[in-house]
Amino acid sequence: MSSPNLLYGEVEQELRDSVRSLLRDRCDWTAVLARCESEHPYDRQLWSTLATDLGVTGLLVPEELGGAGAGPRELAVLAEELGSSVAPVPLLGSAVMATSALLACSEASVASEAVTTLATGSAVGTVAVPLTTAPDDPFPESVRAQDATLSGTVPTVVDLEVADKAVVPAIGEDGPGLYLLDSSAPGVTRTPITPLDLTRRIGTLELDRVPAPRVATGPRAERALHHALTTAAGVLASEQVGLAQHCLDSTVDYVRTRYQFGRAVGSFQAVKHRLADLWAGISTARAVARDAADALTGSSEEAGISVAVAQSYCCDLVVLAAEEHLQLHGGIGMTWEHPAHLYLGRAKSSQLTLGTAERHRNTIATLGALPAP
Amino acid sequence: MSSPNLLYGEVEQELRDSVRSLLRDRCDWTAVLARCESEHPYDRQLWSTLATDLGVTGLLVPEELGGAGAGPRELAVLAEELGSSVAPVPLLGSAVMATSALLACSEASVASEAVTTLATGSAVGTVAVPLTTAPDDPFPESVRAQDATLSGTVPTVVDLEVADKAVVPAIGEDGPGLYLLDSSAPGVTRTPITPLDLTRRIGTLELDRVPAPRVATGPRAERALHHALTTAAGVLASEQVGLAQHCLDSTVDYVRTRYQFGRAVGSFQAVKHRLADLWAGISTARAVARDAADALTGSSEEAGISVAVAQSYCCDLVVLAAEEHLQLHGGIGMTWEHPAHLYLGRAKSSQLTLGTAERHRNTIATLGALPAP
Amino acid sequence: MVDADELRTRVRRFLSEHDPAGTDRLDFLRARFDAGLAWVHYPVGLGGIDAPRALQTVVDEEFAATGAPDNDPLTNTIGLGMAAPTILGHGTEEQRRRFLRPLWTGEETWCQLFSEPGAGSDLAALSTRAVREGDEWVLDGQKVWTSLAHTARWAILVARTAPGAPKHKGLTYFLCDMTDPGVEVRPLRQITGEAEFNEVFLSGARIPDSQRLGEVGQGWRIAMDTLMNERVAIGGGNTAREQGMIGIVSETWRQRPELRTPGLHERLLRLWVESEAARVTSERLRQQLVAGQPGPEGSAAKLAFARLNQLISGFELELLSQQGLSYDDWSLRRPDSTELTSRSPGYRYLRAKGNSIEGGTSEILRNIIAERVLGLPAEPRTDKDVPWKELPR
Amino acid sequence: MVDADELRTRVRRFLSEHDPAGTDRLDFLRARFDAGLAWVHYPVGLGGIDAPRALQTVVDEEFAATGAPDNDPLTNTIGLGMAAPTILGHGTEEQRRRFLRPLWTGEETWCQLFSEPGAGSDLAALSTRAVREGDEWVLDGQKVWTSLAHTARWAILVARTAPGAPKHKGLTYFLCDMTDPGVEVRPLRQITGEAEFNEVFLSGARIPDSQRLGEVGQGWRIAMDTLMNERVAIGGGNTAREQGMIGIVSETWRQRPELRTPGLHERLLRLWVESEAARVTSERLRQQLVAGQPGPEGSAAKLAFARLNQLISGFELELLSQQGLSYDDWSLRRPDSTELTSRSPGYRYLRAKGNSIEGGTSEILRNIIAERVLGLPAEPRTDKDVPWKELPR
Repeated sequence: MSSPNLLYGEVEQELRDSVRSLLRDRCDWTAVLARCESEHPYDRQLWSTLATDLGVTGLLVPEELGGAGAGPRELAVLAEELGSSVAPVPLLGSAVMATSALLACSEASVASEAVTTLATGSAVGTVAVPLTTAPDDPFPESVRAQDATLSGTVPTVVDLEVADKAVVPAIGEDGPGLYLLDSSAPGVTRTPITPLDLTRRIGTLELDRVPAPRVATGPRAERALHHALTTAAGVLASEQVGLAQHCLDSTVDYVRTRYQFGRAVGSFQAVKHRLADLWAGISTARAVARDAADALTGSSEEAGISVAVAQSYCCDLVVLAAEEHLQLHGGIGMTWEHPAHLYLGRAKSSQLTLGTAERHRNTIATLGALPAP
Repeated sequence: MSSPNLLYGEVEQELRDSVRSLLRDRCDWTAVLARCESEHPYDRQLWSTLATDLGVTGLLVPEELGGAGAGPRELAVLAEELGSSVAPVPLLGSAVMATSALLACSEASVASEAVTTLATGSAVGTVAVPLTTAPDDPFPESVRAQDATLSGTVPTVVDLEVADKAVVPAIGEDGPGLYLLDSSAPGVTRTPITPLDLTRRIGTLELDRVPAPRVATGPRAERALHHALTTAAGVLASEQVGLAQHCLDSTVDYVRTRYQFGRAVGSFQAVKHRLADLWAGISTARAVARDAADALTGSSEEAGISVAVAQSYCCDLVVLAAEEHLQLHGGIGMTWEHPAHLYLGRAKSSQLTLGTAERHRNTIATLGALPAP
Repeated sequence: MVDADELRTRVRRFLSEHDPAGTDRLDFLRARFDAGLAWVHYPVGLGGIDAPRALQTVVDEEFAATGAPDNDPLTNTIGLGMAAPTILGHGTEEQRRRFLRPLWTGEETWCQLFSEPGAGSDLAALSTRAVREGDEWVLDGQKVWTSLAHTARWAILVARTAPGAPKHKGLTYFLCDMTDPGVEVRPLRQITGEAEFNEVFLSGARIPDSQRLGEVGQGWRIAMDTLMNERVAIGGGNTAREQGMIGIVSETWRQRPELRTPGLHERLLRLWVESEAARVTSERLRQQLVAGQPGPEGSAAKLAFARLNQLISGFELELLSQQGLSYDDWSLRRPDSTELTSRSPGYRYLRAKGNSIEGGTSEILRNIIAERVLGLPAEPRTDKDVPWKELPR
Repeated sequence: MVDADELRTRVRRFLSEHDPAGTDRLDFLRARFDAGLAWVHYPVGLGGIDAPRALQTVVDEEFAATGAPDNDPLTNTIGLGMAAPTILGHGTEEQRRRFLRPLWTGEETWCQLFSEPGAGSDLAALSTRAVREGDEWVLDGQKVWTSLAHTARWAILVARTAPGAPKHKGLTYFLCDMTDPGVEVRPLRQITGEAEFNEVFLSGARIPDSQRLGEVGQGWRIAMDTLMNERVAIGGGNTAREQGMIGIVSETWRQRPELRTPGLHERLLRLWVESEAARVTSERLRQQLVAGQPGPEGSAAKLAFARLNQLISGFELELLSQQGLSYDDWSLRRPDSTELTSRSPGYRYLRAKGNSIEGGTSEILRNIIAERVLGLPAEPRTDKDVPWKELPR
């Protein structure tokens, strides 16, 4: 086994710089906060710019399908930056989950056509599973496929309210299948759920005899879904690293300039030690997130354990970072007019997203031969 | 349910004062350290003085049987003080475990006679179970009783090398029974185990057809053993409180007088906050240990949950206290010629003694109706 | 000294003379105050009879048993817990007579104008100015995190009267009329979406010198007394097992077996043990107070409360899984009181974050324990003897 | 600049001229040194050829592959890791030529006389005195926690030469002959029972001025360079999964199913993830160093190493239950090296406690991260400009 590449390459640094520069102009936190109580909680225009000007909504997608022909490593860098700004865009549902799932079904021409629309930003996608689904969970059974139509209900589907397409796992007469749903079709009901995370929305998808083409079936459908969820869990780790790093940086800035008792708060040793520990945690999170992103470029066996390590580490670390961010800002962090709560909502929700730490540790128990009693 | 009395009464304070004064004279740490590598690791003379001058080796024993006619609350205060000095005396085996077990069998005259010898300090006792046995563990089956003799092996029996008597749980033809062993009888082999805790010794007891009278049988034997182990686990919590308090006090003294960077180490905020947290933990430990001691004066149902809460809290807290004691003493604490390692050895071993925290939490799951998945 | 039996007798005599059902609520409360049965440890004539403080529960229980109206203490927690003892301790005889009776009966409620955007943990750094003009003081500045400011009739307030003096020595304590036109109250929206607290802007607000509490320049010492009373009020409480957050998640655990996993079980039991241990610790503190051995465990109790509330509410979201991704209502509104059980788990999670900040941050409480309980040396201070106006901010 | 291929060629040429099997061990090592293939990043003539440091592994692997004798680096870690770079950086040409060659070949091993009973984290407070007498310095004082002192031929040593100067400015750095009659080495028994370290008593020990390293009064700056090299030496390492403590307990878990409980399983997996994460973090650090982007993660790696070793060794005793109550051997002896796997779990538990103290306490490491990495302000210092002899101790 050769060593994974845990650093950022030059192309990745350039990608980071251009995304960061765009977000600085278009996605400062006052804009994010104002948007989250508006009628349009997602910033569709920002997503379009990311697609057309930077070409980063299709990083996973080969060039011949209209994408950037990059891969999970580059997608992870994008996720870091979007996480750092809690950008209200459908990264997870569209550019990660739906794109991965459809790419794994690309023998079906309808699937590869759909991938192109997602890659170019002309459509937004998602995968119709509860957002808490872990990669190793059994294939979902809440939607039934019969007579080429889908019926059933799926709660907490990510990015649902802006999704034009949804990849729907369903059980047909001949077993598991993935179907490509057009969300404007008759029989589709999408009901938003008031979210804890104001910058990433969820909703309940109800399907009543909705026609939808099948894009994969049997073991291939199971593999495609597993692949999409593993990729998403791995990329989410990088999003969490970006968010945690933002929380640390913002806290360090604050405690250097906030004075109490005639001293900068950041000169108090207990504060310093907490931030030093947090910094060490984020350094570690960055290493395992890079490892997961790198492993996703390889075989699924290698990716399994790396993603499980990264998620089980990062999903708790990001909550610690957001909680320290809040606490060390004191009263000001507890106000609505400070962005700390946006970061906390994203961090805490992301802890439950795509499998809790315990769920990922169970994967490790299996893959690492450390059986439960 | 009336409120438990969580304070120390006047009699308890007087008991504490007289024990503390004796230990100051007779059991300073240099003496304990010197003894622990000698041929006589237990201080039998100190135990005799505790018996004859202070009359505290039989606190649980009624006056008519030669004891002090006190109870678990007073015994817990004694345990705090002996724990505070890591005194090398057979408190746990003799004054707690063997005494409780024999008192619960006092219908048998041989049992009540034995209790008197333990109460007056003329003999030392123990209970022949592995020291890690939890109160709710099944009745031990490693010793068989046949034809009025005992055969079998019991590892990690506490205070074994100084025990004149041992209460032995054994399985006879008619089920569980408790037997009163004379450790000088032929067929008895006692092999010391090199202990992590240099101030509380353990050994392996081997029995080869040793005659021993039965003092309880069937459910009565099971109840007596359960009672002895529950009492011991509850009293151990107070010993842990005494030890933890010593560790805190000694650390506070040290950091007030140790200067680095031109300041007392105890003026550094990270050190202060750790000690503040430890102090809060010990305050809590003291409250639950008092609650357990008080509950042991009542019904066994009440005692069950209080003892489980006390042990599951105190057995981890005492390790934290001993570890902080070591770490905050810096290099000096890492040397043999400093008592920190005696406290650490006792603390860590006591964490495994009479059931780990997880074992006691399982008891709470049962009694508190919080079932496992 | 009065004992419990005598107190019971007095209450019964009072009740025989004032039928709780037949007397106007306010008349009943005023009469109870005048009979010295309001707060029995207060002096005669000010609502008490100089009885031991521990006997208050005897009186309260007697009145409660007859269904007598109470003074609705939850609507005036700051008045009863903080303003009253401070006025008693530092007020003039006129101030005590003017303020304590309507305060106790609930006719006049109170809030506290201490914290400022630039003075949180370091209260002595506050910068609201009070300038003397004749018989009045004119106030300018901003206060923050003021609960009940939008309903309170009066406020206890600390302001800077001598900016050239060292920070702790230039402060003065006032009783501020919240209906003064120079006082503006604005809701302060929190991370939960609601506005439980307020910002209070003082723009030329006027306070007569007769409403100054204590001497000019003594504000810091008096404010410390006020806050000490806050800590006493927070501690204590003889509660049953599984109250509060731990009760909520224990019930969820029992009722929803499908949510259970081994890891969550382990964590639930740890939290249950810690909650139970915290409860027993508070009970021990209560017994110490009753026995006249006040211990310093009150600060530890608040530390544990904050820590456990945060851990358990975070655990609850993980336990609930999908449901933990949602929230009930983000809209800006005024909560009636902090009703943890009626709101969603997400609300509990966010609201608990404030527990380690409000009423003394966990960091400050640890400093207090380290210095006052353990006797560890204070850190080097550079801000104590310098004129306030020259301090870095 | 030399590249890897050229280095390989050089090694092969050297090997063709010096048959590892047919040459005396010491002659072989001296020749390797003289060929500049000892530490390739050192200057020509001092064991190197000014090559990039990262290429050292290429050379070491080439030599190892042929079974050539090495310089037994574990017996001289302080010499190789700390004394050598300091002598190279601050020594005179004579000192470099005198000391580096026998140091590298292992003919002369080294120890470090820095720490004192009164100067641990605060090394600059040390009080060992060095007084000049003609061409010599006379030393009196006590050093502690000295590993290898009982086998070392030389020591790097810092002593106070100007007690009237501020603490950091009155120190001078020396190379001390351990065979001097004024140097006494006593074993220092640790909490494990063994004596891995020593106390060193200096009673009129004499050091010629030619063995002073750097200028008088420059000792602090040079000592900092030495310790920086220690930190670099601690980081790095491209290790496999489940090395060290986590490998030991994972194997126990696999082989002894009767010990398993749900709570222990949860903890084992958490520790496994943290250990694996720490391993990947060290690997990332290594890649950064190789790529010439040295990161500050080294301090974090040591913090994590100490924390995990302590947690896992404590966990091991709980996992083992009864066996965790026992110890292997308390007798006072000199360990060959720190052989964690050959000793009992109790030994591992006690030995790991030192990990957060030796080589920089975890508290000091957190200060370093906070100030040097995060740029947080230093705490107020009162000891920097005061004459050392007037400081409280």
